[in-house]
Amino acid sequence: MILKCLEHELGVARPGLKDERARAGRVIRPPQVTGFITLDSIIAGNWEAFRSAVMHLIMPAFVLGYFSTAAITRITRSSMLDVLGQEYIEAARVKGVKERVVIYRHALRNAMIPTVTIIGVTYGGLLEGSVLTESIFSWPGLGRYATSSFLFLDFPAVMGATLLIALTFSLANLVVDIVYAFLNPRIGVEGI
Amino acid sequence: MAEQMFDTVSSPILEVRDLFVNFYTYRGVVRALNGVNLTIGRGEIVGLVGETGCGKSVTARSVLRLIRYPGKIEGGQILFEGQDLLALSEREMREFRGRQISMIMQEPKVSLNPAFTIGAQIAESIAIHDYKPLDDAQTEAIEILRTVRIADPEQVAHQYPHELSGGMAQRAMLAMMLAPRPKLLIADEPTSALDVTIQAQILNLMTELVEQIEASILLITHDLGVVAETCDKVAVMYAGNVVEYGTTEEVLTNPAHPYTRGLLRALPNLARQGPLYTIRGSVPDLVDPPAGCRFHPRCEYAMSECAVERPDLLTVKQGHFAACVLYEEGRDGIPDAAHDELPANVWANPDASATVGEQS
Amino acid sequence: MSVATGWVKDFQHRYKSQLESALYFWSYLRRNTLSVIGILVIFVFILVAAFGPYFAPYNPVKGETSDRLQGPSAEHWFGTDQLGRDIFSRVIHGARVSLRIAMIVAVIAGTVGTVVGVTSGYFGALVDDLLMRVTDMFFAFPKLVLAMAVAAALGPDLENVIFAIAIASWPVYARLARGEALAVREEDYIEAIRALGAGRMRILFLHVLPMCITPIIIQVTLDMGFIILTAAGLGFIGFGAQPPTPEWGIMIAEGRNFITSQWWLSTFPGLAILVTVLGFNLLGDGLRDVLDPRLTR
Amino acid sequence: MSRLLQVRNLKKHFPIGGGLFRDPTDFVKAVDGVSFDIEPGEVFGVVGESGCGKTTLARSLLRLIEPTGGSVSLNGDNILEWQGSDKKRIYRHMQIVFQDPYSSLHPRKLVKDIVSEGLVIHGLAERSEVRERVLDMLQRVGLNEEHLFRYPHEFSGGQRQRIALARALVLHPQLILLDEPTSALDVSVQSKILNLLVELKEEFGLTYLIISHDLSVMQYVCDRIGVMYLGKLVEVGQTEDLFAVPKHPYTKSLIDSIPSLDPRVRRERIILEGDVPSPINPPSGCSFRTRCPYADKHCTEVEPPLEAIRDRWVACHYPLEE
Repeated sequence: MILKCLEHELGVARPGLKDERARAGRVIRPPQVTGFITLDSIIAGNWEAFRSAVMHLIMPAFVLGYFSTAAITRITRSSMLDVLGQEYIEAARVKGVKERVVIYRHALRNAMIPTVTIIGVTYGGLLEGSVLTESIFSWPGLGRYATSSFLFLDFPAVMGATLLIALTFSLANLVVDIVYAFLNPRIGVEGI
Repeated sequence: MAEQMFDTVSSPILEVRDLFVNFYTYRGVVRALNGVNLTIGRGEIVGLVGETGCGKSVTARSVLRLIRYPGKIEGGQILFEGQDLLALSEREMREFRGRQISMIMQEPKVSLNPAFTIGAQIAESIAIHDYKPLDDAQTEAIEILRTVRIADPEQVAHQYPHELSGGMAQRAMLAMMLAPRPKLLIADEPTSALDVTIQAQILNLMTELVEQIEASILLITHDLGVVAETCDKVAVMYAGNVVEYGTTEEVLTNPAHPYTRGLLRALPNLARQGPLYTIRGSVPDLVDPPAGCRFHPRCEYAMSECAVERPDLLTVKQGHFAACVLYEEGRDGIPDAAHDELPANVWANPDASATVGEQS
Repeated sequence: MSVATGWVKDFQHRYKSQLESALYFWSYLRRNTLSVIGILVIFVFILVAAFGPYFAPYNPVKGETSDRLQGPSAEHWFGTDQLGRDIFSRVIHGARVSLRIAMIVAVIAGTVGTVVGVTSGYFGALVDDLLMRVTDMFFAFPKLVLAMAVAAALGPDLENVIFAIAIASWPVYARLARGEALAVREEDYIEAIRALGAGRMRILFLHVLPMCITPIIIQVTLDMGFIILTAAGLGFIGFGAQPPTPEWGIMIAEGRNFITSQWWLSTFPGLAILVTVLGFNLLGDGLRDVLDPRLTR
Repeated sequence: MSRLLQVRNLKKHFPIGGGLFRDPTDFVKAVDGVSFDIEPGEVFGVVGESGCGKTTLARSLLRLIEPTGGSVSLNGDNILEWQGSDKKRIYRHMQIVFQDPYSSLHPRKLVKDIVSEGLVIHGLAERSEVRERVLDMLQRVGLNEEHLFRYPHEFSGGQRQRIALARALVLHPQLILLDEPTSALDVSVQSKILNLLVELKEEFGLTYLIISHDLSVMQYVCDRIGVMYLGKLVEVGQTEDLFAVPKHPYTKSLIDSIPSLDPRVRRERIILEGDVPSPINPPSGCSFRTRCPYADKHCTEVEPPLEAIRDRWVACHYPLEE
């Protein structure tokens, strides 16, 4: 969700959206340092602007986050069910390990492996969710920028937005693959 | 009566009395254990043999109280040093698992957690019961790996289960489960997934280590040869009952229950004359098991009364029991015919053993 | 024995065995209350989509301007919109649009994805490399963005939306089917059929493919909700079906401007989406729990 | 004498570490130069531990995986040279029954379809005949009409193995490869299947090649046995002879490790130390030397060839004496 907030801010910082941003800010806008209004307002000590920025972010971010939480919960549930049926979970119980430890240490560590992969895919879900969410909340982000340029058939903008989204998505998947290798000791053998 | 069976061992470490376990599945109630009686003395190695689905593993898991939904222990007692495990709370039971009773499983490679190193898993097993920090346990874990004769313990401790061979993984499993020095080790088909040459190594190692810590073993297997080589006593299971119990020598050379006898005769043997003996019919569906003696539909010696009441374990000889009405007072027991066909007797024939002896 | 009596007997035996497996399946599914609710919801949804329009009280596209923006009442159960159209009738007609989109997309994307995936997984090597790189390219774009791009390029229209969503959805099935095929082709029973001398196409379509269908069906059921959601989303932002089509997404978008005073405009189509998607998700979860052997073990 | 099957120097090396644009870095020599003959009506057994290459050998013989080298001659024809539609002919003459009856039958097919598949593929029967032929074969393996329209999951392990046998036999092959035919079964079921195998052999005049790790089963059913270690045959001989007087130290240790059924005789025996070495980098010279109690310097340098001592073939520099 934090990543997502940054993502919104990134959209805000894109050139060409200045007008919209100006309209959005009724409070005094902090001087632009990073381009992220939340960060800029902290740097400037402008708490009113900070509060306003956060208040505007909180609903869209919540809606988006809620959307992907469902997918992650679901996949974690099914991989947990899968893992809990394995022999090594039985073996841990035989050792006298507490049930809490069995679940959160022995099982979750293994169940996380598929979950991490899904988080990467979910990131794509967040990006596309932003398209809808930003339209609903009139948040001037990349998603809405993409939508409006699609509607007006502004092809350079369409290509730019699509490529940026695809690139971000691919990078997220790369990060996931690296985390995956850390989590799964078998990666060397079964690797891609 | 089964009571007599418990008297044969002076101070048993484990007594299973009249244990009933059901599984509530969509097909109906699977009556998996139908009054199992079993006793294990201190320092004894008891074999529990039977075919797939006869309830060996269910018995083992009941002892550790690891039967979960849809299974349920419906009755009976499991006395460990006189204490009924079934009466304990889950927290009290945990003190017994690992420290008092431990278990190794059939597939060592899937019984070790793939996400942790071998060292960490053994260390955990030590740390739980000795209340030690994990780091101290790590060095101890390496020592324990050395005792199970792993050539390069420092290296193996840092490896993951998938990097080990089946034999090595079973050694690691033994190390992990014997680290807290339990009083009883349950070995559930410990060598079925391994090669014959590795099987011999593991069985030797297991009996040796257990002797050192003066523990007992409940060895679950379907291989009568393994029983003959390692066990002091043997209990034969059929469809949820222990049908025969006695010293290994008695049971294998002089089987009393018709099922045990059939099983032994069905083994391929050296004599190689004509077709093998087969037990007619097949294993019953435990959703709807036969009434009375569960073996009676397949039994050569079945009588009308066999279909009525489940026979108790009756004394065949001092220390040898069979759950068969043939051994009620006033009856002669199983006819002695076909006794010579038993492979144990074939194997023991002087010519065969002579050649083997000479070679070694 | 003559062949004819043989066939009669065969029929009885066959019937018995298949009835048993159907009953087994149902007895498992029935225990899961939520999936039964899912089935009921979907059943009602399909009934409404199929027959609803014949019973809808008003014309969904033409309204009486005198009746505009009326709250729910006995005449207009769900109220009327800014053009005086009956929302209840529009929601009913919208079900037909949604069902059509969901069905066609599921069939196209499911078939294309399965065939590509199974072929890729079974043949492996170069075929696999080639097909999977193509799939990966589609995967690099989030589904909705890709669907938007396709819809934008083709022009907003219901047919194009269906096509766009199908293009965005098939890679998931391709990857799923490939994974299954990779596992299935190593199975002994496939080896056994090769040992009978069967050709590759025979093995692929008669033996490998049927084994890959189950997870695809589960995934399609789970995705049905998502497809309806995507279609509504596209309609909402203006890429999908065009007004005055009674499409749920468009209805929400149109009602958006009145949300603070005339809540019923957006709420009822929104509820329709919620209930339908939930129904498909519940059934999908239930099916997975029953059919996925990893979970029933 | 007419040989049914003549295998010469058969090799299967699996490349590892290779990719689309990379050459393989190494090879797993799963089968590395195996030669043997099988005569019509014979039961030939191949024993060895897991990973010794016996399963790869079976699959290479049937070209389910293509061998890297060598020749397999069936009735004098090298079947490795058969291409295209000829290749299909292999399977009319040679059939295989797999180890695990739980995984070797297609779970979604009816028994009727499983058994008739071969007839349909080879076009051996008219449509109207198929049912009859399938039923006939099912009856010969001990099943009946009501089993025709059942799914594999409705059967026990023994019955499934019967179905697998029917599937192979319906083509009337000359040679049947049995890959661990009873190791997934219980003792009481095993005896029934072994008896059935013997009966069917008589009835159809079959020849068997049995692959197994279970020595007691092998000595019961086989006429001749070959012992495999790390992709090579190390000893071949008549069953009784081989069991009475093993000449290769590996054969001896295998026989020693069968647990004796007589609890009164707990023998002293050679227990092999260590695991089977990796077939990627097998030991130099004799591949068994790392676990052999009699190995010396000569064994590390020179690989012993499989040589005949009367009717026994042994690959050892120092074969055991009687």
